Amino acid sequence: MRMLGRISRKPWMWSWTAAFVVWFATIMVTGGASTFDLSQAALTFAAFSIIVGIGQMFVITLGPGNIDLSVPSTMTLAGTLALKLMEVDNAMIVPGLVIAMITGVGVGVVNYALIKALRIPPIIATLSVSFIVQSAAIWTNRGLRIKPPSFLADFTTANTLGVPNVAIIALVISVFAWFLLEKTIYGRWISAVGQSMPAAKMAGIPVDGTRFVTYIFCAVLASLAGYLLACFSGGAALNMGSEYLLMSIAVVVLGGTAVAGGDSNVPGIWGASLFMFLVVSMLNTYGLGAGIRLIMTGLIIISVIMLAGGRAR
Amino acid sequence: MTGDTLTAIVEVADAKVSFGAVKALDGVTLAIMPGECVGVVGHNGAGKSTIVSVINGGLTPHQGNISSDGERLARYGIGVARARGVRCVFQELSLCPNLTVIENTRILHRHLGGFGWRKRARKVIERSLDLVFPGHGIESDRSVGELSIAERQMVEIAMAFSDAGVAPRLVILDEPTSSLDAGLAEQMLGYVRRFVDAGGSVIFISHILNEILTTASRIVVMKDGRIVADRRSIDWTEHSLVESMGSVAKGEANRRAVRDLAGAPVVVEQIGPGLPFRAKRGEVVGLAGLAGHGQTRMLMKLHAAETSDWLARREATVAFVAGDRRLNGVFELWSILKNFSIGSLGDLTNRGVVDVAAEMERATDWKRRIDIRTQDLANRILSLSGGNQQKVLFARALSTRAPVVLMDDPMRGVDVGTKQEVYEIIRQQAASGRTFVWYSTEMEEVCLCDRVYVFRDGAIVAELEGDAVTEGNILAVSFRGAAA
Amino acid sequence: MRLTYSAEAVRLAVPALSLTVLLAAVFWLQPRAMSYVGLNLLFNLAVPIALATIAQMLIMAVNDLDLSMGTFVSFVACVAATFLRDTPLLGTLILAGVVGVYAAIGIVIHLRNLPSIVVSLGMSFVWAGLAVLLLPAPGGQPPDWVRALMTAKPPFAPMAIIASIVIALVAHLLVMRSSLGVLIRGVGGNERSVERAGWSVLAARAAAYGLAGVFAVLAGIALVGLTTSADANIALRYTLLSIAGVILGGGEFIGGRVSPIGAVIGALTLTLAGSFLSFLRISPDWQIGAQGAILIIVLALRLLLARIEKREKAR
Amino acid sequence: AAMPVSALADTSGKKIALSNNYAGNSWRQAMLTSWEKVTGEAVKAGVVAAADAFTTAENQATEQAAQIQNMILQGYDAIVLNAASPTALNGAVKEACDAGITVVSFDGIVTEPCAWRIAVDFKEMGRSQVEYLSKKLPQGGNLLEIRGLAGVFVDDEISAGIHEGVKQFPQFKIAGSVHGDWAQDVAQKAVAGILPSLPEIAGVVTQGGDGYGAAQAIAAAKRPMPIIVMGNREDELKWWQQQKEANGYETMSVSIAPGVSTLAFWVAQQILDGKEVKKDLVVPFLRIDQDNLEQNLANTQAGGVANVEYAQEDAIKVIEAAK
Ligand SMILES: Nc1ncnc2c1ncn2[C@@H]1O[C@H](COP(=O)(O)OP(=O)(O)OP(=O)(O)O)[C@@H](O)[C@H]1O
Ligand SMILES: Nc1ncnc2c1ncn2[C@@H]1O[C@H](COP(=O)(O)OP(=O)(O)OP(=O)(O)O)[C@@H](O)[C@H]1O
Ligand SMILES: [Mg+2]
Ligand SMILES: [Mg+2]
Repeated sequence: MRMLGRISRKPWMWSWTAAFVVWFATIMVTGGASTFDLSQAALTFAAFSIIVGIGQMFVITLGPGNIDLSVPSTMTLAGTLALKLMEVDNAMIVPGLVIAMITGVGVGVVNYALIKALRIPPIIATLSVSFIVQSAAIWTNRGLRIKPPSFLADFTTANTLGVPNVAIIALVISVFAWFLLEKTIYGRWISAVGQSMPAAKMAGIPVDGTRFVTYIFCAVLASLAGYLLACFSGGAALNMGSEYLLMSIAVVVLGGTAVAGGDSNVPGIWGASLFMFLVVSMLNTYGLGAGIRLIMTGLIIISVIMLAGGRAR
Repeated sequence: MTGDTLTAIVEVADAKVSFGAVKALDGVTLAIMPGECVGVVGHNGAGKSTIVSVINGGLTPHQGNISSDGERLARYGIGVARARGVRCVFQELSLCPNLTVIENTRILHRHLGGFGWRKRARKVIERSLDLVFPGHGIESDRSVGELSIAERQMVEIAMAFSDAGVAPRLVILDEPTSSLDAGLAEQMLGYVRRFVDAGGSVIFISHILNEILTTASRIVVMKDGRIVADRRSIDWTEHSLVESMGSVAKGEANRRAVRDLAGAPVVVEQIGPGLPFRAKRGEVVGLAGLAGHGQTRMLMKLHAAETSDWLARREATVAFVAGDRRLNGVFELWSILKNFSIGSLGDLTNRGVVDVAAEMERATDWKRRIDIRTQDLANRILSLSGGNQQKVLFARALSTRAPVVLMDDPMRGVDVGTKQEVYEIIRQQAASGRTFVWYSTEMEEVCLCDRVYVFRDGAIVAELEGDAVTEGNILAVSFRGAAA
Repeated sequence: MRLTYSAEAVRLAVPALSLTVLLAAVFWLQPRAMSYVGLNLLFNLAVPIALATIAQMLIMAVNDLDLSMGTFVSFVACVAATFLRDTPLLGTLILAGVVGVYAAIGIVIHLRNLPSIVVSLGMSFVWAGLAVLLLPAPGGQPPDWVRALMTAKPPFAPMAIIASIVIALVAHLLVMRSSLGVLIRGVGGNERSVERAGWSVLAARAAAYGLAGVFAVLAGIALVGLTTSADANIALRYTLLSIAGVILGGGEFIGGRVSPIGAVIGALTLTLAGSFLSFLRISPDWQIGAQGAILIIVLALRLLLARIEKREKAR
Repeated sequence: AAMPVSALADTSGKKIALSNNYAGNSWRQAMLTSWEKVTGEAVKAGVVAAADAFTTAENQATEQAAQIQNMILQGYDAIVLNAASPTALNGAVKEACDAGITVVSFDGIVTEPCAWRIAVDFKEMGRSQVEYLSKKLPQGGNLLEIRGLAGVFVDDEISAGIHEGVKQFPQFKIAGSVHGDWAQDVAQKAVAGILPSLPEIAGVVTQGGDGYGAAQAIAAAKRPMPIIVMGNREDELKWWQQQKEANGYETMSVSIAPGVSTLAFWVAQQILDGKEVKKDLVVPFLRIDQDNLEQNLANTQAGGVANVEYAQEDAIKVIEAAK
């Protein structure tokens, strides 16, 4: 019982509970027959939100006002450039990955340069950058969908022991992120910067270095997600990241990370990402129209945050 | 009530307040009569700020009752207290920095509204500022954020004494002079005396015992959530106060031993307007002068020169102890442990991974060394009283291996006993070669330094050394400007 | 009133200057814009944006952020193009009701101490859903009086300019001069001190949200007045535009530092920036990117001017 | 006599602008490319003085309205318009007409009476899909409907057509409906989410740009492949061709050709030339069937959309046909 009490105080508990409830409600429609397929689909698609969500979480942890709105266009540009470079050639997989990563680093550097040198608030700076990056994506291949190399296409859509490969990648990244946050000095630094920049500075923390690395980390994860998504869905599309703008923010906050910064939560992102996928599936399954579906999604998000994030004053 | 006995403005009977396991108030009974100034002293965490919150209506005691003007009030709250003329200056500054002084006045006085309130509010606050701090020079349409910390404190004090319809009858001052220099503090104390003579009441909390002794008509000593002594102030001496608070007075033992540092190498240097700043190895250098004349800026410069915002130094060369701990001291979400260790993580990590055992060991050691009052280092930092939080910040800086420690008026709100312990640690560490640069608004601390730079208008105007470091000399230079 | 060299004045000088520079550039590129009709064409779509920006500013004044502004304005536009025209009474009731909902959101956020970003993110789905239910396909028509108001041709200055000035003045009086405005900004600056002075922070926050709701409703109505019909996605970009407008106008995300006149100027600047770009005739590939670049340039200008300002002050 | 020579003389000083509200998918990119190609030649040949393309940063009616207002200020003689909303731009379009500007809308058309409309019968596009399926699957079955972006005119029209078709052929039943936002990855995700709870699916009716995503999701779920109506994207056609070769898979593909922007350009040019043109013109949608698949695929750029570009004569033909 006390154990239960302790767990219910964990901020990630709520997103997991919500995901489970929605999952259960969905499989009930087919009397449980769809359990395996649904779970597999959920893991597959949640994986992409998890990868971008973790990057966004690092940025949000940096404190109020820190947010990266360039995530969608970074995904698009990275996917586009990588697929263009690889040209359906299996031998080019690694160079493709490298170019995607370089894209991420580049976007991260520009983002932070604007934030730091021009003192533009992150929300506006990253928005502006996202426009430029989107243009760059249009310019590079004018919206043509190039197919991924066959090995990558197979790999990203396949399962290992019934677990989708992309979910395994997401898991590896999550563990790495968790380790960074909880065990390393870098994790302490981000959390300190997120709680109070002046205090972090006076405690001798390299504030700019920490923020710089974090913005790059976020953009690199977005690039990786873009690379994987482009391979998974059979080609990079100019609008393929657009969904992940609100999604990346939603999974972070639903997952129990403090929007005010300083406190992050990796397991919560999993719960929230699964939830965000499953809730759409559930409402689709129940055959509800787009209007009702949107309203329900909104109300569920609010209910979850009220249960999870609510602290009576 | 009989006609000839005065009734208390506010009377708290047997109040108990606890935060979790901490008993902040453990049965306190206190009555404030019209026309008296009650001084409250006690160690950090004794419950002084808590009793203030109870009287102010901001905190409802879990047990006990409150009466005012002879009436027992079942539903006592901020509104009721204010209507009865209770005003409060809180330990932390509590104005809205984005609003102007006038607008802050509007917020404070709920009944000032209606058409043309700006004019009225301006009159109210300017009159009060002129009364309490004649010659203050604060423009009331500047926003509070632009004022210096001392000016903000002045505004806050003047605000509490201002009269806009409901006259102040009981003004509570919780460490009001912590950011004021001697001159301003004296102005304020003078006004408090006049206010009390005119029939008003004041509760005055301070760690500067001299202020209390000269201003209060009655002094109450608190210890661990209880009142342990309550006497007229003429019956107290500094010595007896300290004794009843539970710490041993050390008196003149405070004076530093004269040391010869002529041969020691210079470890920090900063050249700006006025005299150059230099500090030698093992030296305790004081920054003095009136509050807000560039001392903090000098510390920031020294800090910025020795740290990088982009890359972590392998060996930190400076450590910093913040005075304004809410702003640049504590990390509010963190435990005491993490707040302590953040300064020395470089030593406690192995290839970037934090060694949790070493971290705990070092924290436990320092908890013992400077007596941080908590059962568990995993508790949140905010569960500590103000003074104890300050001790954590001290421990954070002192536990590093940095050869230079910068201190920005670090003893704000630290109790006498703790101060003595910290002084001792500073002395020891200086002897073993660490350099301290110490800005303080308290003369007693400045006099502990080997050498003192006096600031005026953002520049160093004088350097005093050895026996020349006296209150008289410093004041003379601060007020006269360029001398020496 | 004494002119002080206050932070507020500095806050305003910067956006005003960037607007002037941009306007000069537009006139230079396209002299035809320098006329009654030209100015109206340049600025009339800025009117709803200015209203939405004021709404966002009110929310930012209490340290919150509204990510549902765009969908909410879209929803209001849908209501205005349907109910408000067909059954004015019911339409008015609905709009009053949603203003109430806004105030209620403020109350919930305060009572449960919720992050406003998440709640408004959730609400953005709700408003979008309601709008889709109301108008599954674009359509509707604004009430005639709205259309008449938005296309009026007053003497001397075009409607767009007059409306912007009126909005700025009303918002300035409300937010900067009135007691309620002081209280709302006070909550943003230091919630505790407002509470300690005996005010209800809950009421202040509810008022800020309610007022924001009112301005957002006006934005939606003004928008249909200009576009002549509504759809569920019509104003989605207002969320980010309104935030950018507040920032361009010298407002800040936290600390209750806002400037209503600046916010209106910010909204005008953003609208003008779009026109400036189309007059430049950039290659279609880079037109989107140029919008980002111009945002960066205008904000960099802000920094530059603030620097000059600081140097002046230091002297 | 409408000789091209005289047309050349009359419109050589005229400026035409393209107002486009979205550039974020392959269809729109193909549309812009066709525009650039055809109008570029026309400008070089001196048919018109300028033909500039403008795209808004976000797919928003308000932004496009501002764009049109700017075009009025810039003094264009005609505006060719792919509108974000059929009605929300009416205010701006009216202002343009009042300023003496010819407005020709296509694909996303506007209802303002002063503008010309080159429309595709989206309803029929939806209905014909069900009709095709009824021929392939006379016994009927369950359909999965993939819709576009909620709240957008085209989505509503095509979906209405599909539902009309289901009414006409009651052996079909729509077992599930998801929004794929005309994007392969969104469609893939939505289909994967609903699929586990659906019974066996006989056909998938789509709106274009979503067929390949649906095929991927269905293949991943290891379900029997239903007849997926495609939307002329190269990846869809290619997948279809592979399936056709492997197991004789049969379907059809239908969408509006992105090159319709060039038809709109020529119509605008003809109007400027003083031609009498009816306000409502209709272009057929581009349909690909089992037999002409290979041929169409060969003509489609890798990663692009099957396309048809129009010449001045085509426009004249369309105008004549409408009379
Ligand atoms: N909000 C709170 N939550 C938990 N504990 C608290 C809180 N406020 C006060 N305490 C505890 O109550 C006790 C009394 O605190 P209080 O602030 O009244 O001390 P104080 O006498 O004012 O000390 P100082 O001189 O340091 O200001 C302390 O042990 C403190 O840790
Ligand atoms: N204000 C307070 N007063 C007294 N006790 C407190 C207070 N806040 C927390 N505690 C106690 O401290 C313990 C740990 O608190 P909490 O869970 O907030 O810290 P934590 O999560 O371990 O810190 P961190 O996140 O820095 O690791 C709990 O037992 C809690 O009851
Ligand atoms: Mg205290
Ligand atoms: Mg204290």
